[in-house]
Amino acid sequence: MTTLEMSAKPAAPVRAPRINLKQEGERFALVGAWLLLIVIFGILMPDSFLSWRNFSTMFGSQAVLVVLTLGIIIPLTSGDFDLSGASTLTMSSMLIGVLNARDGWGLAPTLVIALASGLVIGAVNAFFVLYFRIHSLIVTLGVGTFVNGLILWISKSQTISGVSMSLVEWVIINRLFGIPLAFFYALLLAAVIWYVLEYTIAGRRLLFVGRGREVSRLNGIPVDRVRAISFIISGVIAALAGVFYAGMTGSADPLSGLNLLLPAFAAAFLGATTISPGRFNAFGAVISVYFLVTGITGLTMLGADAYVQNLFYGGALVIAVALSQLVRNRQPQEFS
Amino acid sequence: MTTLEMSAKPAAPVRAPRINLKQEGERFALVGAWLLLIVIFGILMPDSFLSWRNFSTMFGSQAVLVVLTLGIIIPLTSGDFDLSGASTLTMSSMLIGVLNARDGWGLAPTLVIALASGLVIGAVNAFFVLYFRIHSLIVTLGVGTFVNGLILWISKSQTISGVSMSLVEWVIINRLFGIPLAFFYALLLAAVIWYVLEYTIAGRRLLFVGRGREVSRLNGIPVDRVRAISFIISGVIAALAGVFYAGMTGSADPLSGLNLLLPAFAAAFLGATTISPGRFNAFGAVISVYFLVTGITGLTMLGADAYVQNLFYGGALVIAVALSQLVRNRQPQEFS
Amino acid sequence: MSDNAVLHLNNIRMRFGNFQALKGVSLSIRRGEVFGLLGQNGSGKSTLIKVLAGFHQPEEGSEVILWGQTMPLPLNQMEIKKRGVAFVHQHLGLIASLTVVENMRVTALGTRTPWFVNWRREAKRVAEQFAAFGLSIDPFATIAQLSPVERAFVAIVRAFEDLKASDAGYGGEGILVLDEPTPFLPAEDVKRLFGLIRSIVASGASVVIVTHDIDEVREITDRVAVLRDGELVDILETKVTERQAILDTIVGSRIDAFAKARGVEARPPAVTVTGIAMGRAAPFDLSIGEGETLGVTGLIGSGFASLPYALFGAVRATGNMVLDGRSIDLSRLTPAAAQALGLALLPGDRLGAAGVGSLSVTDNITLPVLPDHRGLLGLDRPGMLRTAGHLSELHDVRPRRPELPLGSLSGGNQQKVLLAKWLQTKPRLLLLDEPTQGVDFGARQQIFSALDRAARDGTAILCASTDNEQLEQICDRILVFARGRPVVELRGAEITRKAITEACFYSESQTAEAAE
Amino acid sequence: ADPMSDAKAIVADHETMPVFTPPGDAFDAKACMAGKKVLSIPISMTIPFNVELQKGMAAAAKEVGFTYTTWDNQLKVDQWIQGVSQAISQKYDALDIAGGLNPEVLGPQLAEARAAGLKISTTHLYDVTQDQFKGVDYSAKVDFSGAGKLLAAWAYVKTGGKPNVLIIGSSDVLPSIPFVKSIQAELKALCPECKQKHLDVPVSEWATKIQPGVQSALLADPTINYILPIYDSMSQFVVPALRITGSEGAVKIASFNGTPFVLDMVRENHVQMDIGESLGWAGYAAIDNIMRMMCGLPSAAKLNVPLLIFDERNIKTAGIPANFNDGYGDAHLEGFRKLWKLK
Ligand SMILES: Nc1ncnc2c1ncn2[C@@H]1O[C@H](COP(=O)(O)OP(=O)(O)OP(=O)(O)O)[C@@H](O)[C@H]1O
Ligand SMILES: Nc1ncnc2c1ncn2[C@@H]1O[C@H](COP(=O)(O)OP(=O)(O)OP(=O)(O)O)[C@@H](O)[C@H]1O
Ligand SMILES: [Mg+2]
Ligand SMILES: [Mg+2]
Repeated sequence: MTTLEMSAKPAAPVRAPRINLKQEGERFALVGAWLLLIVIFGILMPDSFLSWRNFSTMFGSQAVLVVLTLGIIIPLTSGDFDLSGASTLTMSSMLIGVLNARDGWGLAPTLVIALASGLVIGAVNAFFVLYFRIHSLIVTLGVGTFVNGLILWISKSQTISGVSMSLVEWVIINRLFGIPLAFFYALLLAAVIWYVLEYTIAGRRLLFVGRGREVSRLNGIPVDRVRAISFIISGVIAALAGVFYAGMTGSADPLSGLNLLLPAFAAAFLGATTISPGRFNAFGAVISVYFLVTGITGLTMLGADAYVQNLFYGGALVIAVALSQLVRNRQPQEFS
Repeated sequence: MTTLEMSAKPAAPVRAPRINLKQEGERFALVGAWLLLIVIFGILMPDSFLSWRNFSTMFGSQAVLVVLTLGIIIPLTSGDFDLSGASTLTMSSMLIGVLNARDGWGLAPTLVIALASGLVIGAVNAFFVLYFRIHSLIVTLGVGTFVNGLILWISKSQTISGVSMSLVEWVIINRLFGIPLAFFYALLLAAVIWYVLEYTIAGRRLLFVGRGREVSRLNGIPVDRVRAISFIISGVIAALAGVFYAGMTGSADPLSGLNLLLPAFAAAFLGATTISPGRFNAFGAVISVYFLVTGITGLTMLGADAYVQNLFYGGALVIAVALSQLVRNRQPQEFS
Repeated sequence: MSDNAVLHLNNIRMRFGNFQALKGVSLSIRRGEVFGLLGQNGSGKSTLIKVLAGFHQPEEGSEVILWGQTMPLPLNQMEIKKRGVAFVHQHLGLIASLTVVENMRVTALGTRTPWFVNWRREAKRVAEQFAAFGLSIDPFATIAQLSPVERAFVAIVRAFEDLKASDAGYGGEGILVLDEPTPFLPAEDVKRLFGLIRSIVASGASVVIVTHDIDEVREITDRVAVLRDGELVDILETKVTERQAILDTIVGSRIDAFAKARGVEARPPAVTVTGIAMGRAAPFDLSIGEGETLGVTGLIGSGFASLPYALFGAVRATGNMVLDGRSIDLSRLTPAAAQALGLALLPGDRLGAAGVGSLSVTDNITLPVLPDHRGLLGLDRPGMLRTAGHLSELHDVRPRRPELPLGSLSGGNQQKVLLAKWLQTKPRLLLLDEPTQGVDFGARQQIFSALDRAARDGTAILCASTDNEQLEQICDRILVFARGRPVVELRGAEITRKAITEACFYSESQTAEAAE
Repeated sequence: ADPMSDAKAIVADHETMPVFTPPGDAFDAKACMAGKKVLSIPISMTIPFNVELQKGMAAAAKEVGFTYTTWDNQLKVDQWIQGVSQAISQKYDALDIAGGLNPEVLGPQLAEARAAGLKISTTHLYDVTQDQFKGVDYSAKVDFSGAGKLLAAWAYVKTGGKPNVLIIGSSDVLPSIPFVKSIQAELKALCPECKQKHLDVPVSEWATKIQPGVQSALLADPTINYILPIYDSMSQFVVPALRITGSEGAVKIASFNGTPFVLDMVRENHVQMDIGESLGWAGYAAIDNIMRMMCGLPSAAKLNVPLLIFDERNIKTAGIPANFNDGYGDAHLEGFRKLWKLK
């Protein structure tokens, strides 16, 4: 045995304490960017932009998008895409239009049917994804398109107005601190989802399934059941977003809701860079929606052209994520 | 001393890959479904549907979608999403509208600029995805939205007509066997992509990068470069699709091209269930596009209501994939 | 069947598609014994365990009797867990991107309030549990941040906790099932693990352990069952059975261990590395002769494991390497450049870093030699298939169907494919990281002789491993690392399993003293 | 003159039940259309407006007795192209581009159709002040600028001569530029010092941009007292903006199209006024112009359909729930039949 020269290096120090500034910076970077936007627009338009009415309007009017985003982050967490969310939303609001406004059903049975439609769509998605083992992207794209067809059919392509005023009141007219109730429903839902994902075993199982299907199965997690439930919950929440949509517009039309799909995905992914970076999370999604809408609102108030909104939206999305990546030293994001 | 007596059974000869019926069935199921559709509509409308003109129009008018789909399967193969494809297409066709039709540039420099726009958009996508290590979904969604803003800006939201007739001629007026040339360009591109993916080293590398980033890196494949190139090629091909779009419509409008995004993804994923099941592949994409459009065209000719088209599109997508999964015993699909 | 059996497995049959993985295996586990499960790769050990875990559903007629009660088919995973059977699966069953406490708690039994989890308190409890085993692992670290040993411990501690939380656990009983827990562990930790196993067996519980290491088997088990091709071949009392007899039973016929003809003559250096430094350790020099096989080893964390990656440009390192008279700056080296220079790296993580499971054997095996398969019309696909077929034959890859996806081969066969991939390039320097981890005895000997052939053709080999038996069998020279640099060199006749083990501990304690 | 009485005169012109004024000389439609085939490609059959317009056109064609086909589609360029191809291969005599579809996007295809001997018309696309695309033979233009004037006058009257108007336009829709311009010009003429604002939202972004845009405008300028979304389908996004900013009641809405759901909103008092055009009537007028093209008669100056104001006064006549055709009377049926010498 030949002993080579020995080195004398002290042992590596124990791991540093956990709460570090950088990590906190990463978590709250987007919140900071949001505040910055508010300050800038506030300086430019101290009267109109900084009014409580402006904020209450912003908060209230984006509740639908927030709810839809909250819906899709659930399958995203368990590793599936739900591209049918916007179609479910539109279906649910159209059912309210058809049953309540056109055919004169009472509000309660109408809402039950509307939410049930979300459950059914979620179940159909789950069936095709899980029984046939098809990629969720293609199933939900197909099912979404099919549902769009159903919507056109039941609505005869018409916009239907005259949704029960009591729904409208409970969504957008009645207020707390001047903010329409819809905002608080969305916030409540975000809190519930946050709690479930963070503080219950069920929520963490969702995350486990999303990060490793085989490993989860090996550990006794009923993976298929978890994925099916997450599709169904996503469907029901999207249908709930549809209820709020009908309540907000007081009407239902067969197409406009579909435009919320990409904004919802954008908010979900942007939200995953904040609060709990690297995980789809409820309050991250909420903040992303309001960050983006604050920019758009400010620009509109300044009288910017429509295209500027697109420039801001696309630019802000990419830049915000890029900055948050800089903060975390450009480690690759792993969501699923 | 080297004593190694294996209990080995006598070495079996290398078995030639068995051509088995089931596998071939899996490969050509979608082609069969397509033929079936043609037969059904042919029986229902022997004169109008089975006319050569109908087919030539179908082949010609879908060339744009085929080219766009071929563009996005390249980053899909290397494991990235490119949601900015439809925006690139629209940008390229709008540049042709603005430069050639409105400002009177010659065709050649216009085309160079149009294709260059695709290259630039692809490069921007690649930069944000690779330098900042952001998920491709969010980058391409953001960049796509930004490009949409640019399109509205340079076009002032207007449709611009009067694109050079020589472009129009070379795309849609001149014909071979009665089919507009655009179809043959698309076919040629599909053949090139098929060849590159199957028979070149570059194509193999793309596939390896998509299936295992770390494996590729350790096998000496410059992963980042491969991904960057695949974004750029995707951008250029999408821009080429835009050139065909401008040639086909003789005009450019700021919005309609954007509707091609979801159909292109649907075709890419459906195409991955046929010809080379389990891999995004060029001819699979071509067949998917024509399978879906044959159904839509037949229904339109039958005078079916608009919503029936959605029902068919969504239903066919899911059912076709589900059947192909049944053929392969419902093994999970792994694309990336 | 013995009277005090806690678990009977009767006529277990399991099929995957048209492949019969288990062909009617029957065995029983007694109270308070350590039961070994042996067999070649792919003989069905993990499958049997996964059937017991309820992960795979066995065919009709199979019977699982736990504490005298027949478990209804399909088996319910949670039910089995609750009744006191806890598992450490072969690949540990941990999610790398999640934290230790999440991995410990989410799938564990006995989380008292599933509707409210206080993660801080759970982390404290987890830390206490680790402390009871003398471990200090940060509960909030992600699994990916841990070393392989620490990961193994997380999985093992989790299984212990499951056992304690189960119904049977309250009575101090239960069955702990360990599927190859030791390849990750250095000798010292294997000892600790065995100490642990003995202590729980003493409390009345039973342990089932799968391993390929015959010495471990002889040290810890009371009885062993040997599987071959999905059938139970024999059940042996360890105490009264010879080492060679066990080996022969496993393989089904006699296989002699590969023995290297060690040359002692000085060889011209193929590679000379000067001033290499990885991480914060001080730089050192190193050279490997032509046709020489150099082993690098040490305790886990001593820094030897990243050496192959550093020389290949796959991890950050500084220093200089001279190869064929050319000088290469390691800080600028990339894997692509390294490959062009005639280096080859076979990473330890088979399907995560070495090959792609969803692509065919042909695709994987021809990746580094694609330029040779270029024909006039692009890649010669039939030619590639032929090449893959020949290589499969040469390296005895089974089944010999190169069009199958790599992932559907057994671990040993995957390893043969991946080794064949690099050997065909006739590399100047072949870098190996645990080349036979989890590979059965017979396949190992085949891999060793393939390596030896390459060495005799002039390839220099660097093999990083903690498997002392393997090092003894193939190395001409061994460097033992401590604190990031080599501290002991063994050569020629000095190389024995015992000497390597001693060197590892000796060097570690010496460097620790020197540091004080 | 006094702007208020000017404005009131404009409004009054459109408050009476419409009467039929012939757009040109009478002709024997049955004779000249015998055996003729017309294919109409609407922009999209998912838009109710187009569905109803096509119904009207089909009814008129049936009365005259020639083949009339609607090419059902969903706003897809390739479907439009298929439609043109179908018209050529099935030997149609005329091709109609209907309901807002811009023929420029079909330039090459229309040229081919023309070469194959088809006549080409557009229906309900251009404003009367706009020139048609050179690839088109006849166009049934719509009096959007008249509607614009009317909207401006209405807002002026209803705000007691002090309008502060938010106009919502959509520059990517071809006629909306003259439409918006005429509103702006009329407002300027009536009240040169009054404020006005134009919010321009592309069609594909109506659902996501109108509501926030209106909210921002209202918050930035709380003195806005009238909103003129130029197309009905915009109003469903304006109403929630008013609700959420608490401006409902204080800020009124008037729009154009006579779409049933907006008429319902007029009845329920969410929208103050809607300018309607009977789509049954418009269908007959469109067929009239197509037949003029086929029979070699000069084109009508504009789509011969009157604009009618629906407000609380007459909204009940539009039906409960409202539809596209009630409330306008049926003077057109008699009128067109006579014009076409059907009786
Ligand atoms: N996932 C799978 N899909 C399809 N076939 C498989 C799969 N896994 C294994 N097989 C097949 O099962 C058969 C048995 O292979 P097995 O792994 O048992 O080989 P082996 O003789 O045990 O090799 P070794 O001893 O080297 O581990 C082979 O034909 C193999 O291809
Ligand atoms: N999910 C599966 N699908 C198909 N075949 C499988 C599957 N899992 C295992 N097999 C096959 O079953 C056989 C037994 O595998 P198993 O994992 O039980 O072997 P093992 O004895 O644990 O081997 P090792 O020592 O390598 O861990 C192998 O041929 C393997 O390829
Ligand atoms: Mg095996
Ligand atoms: Mg095993």
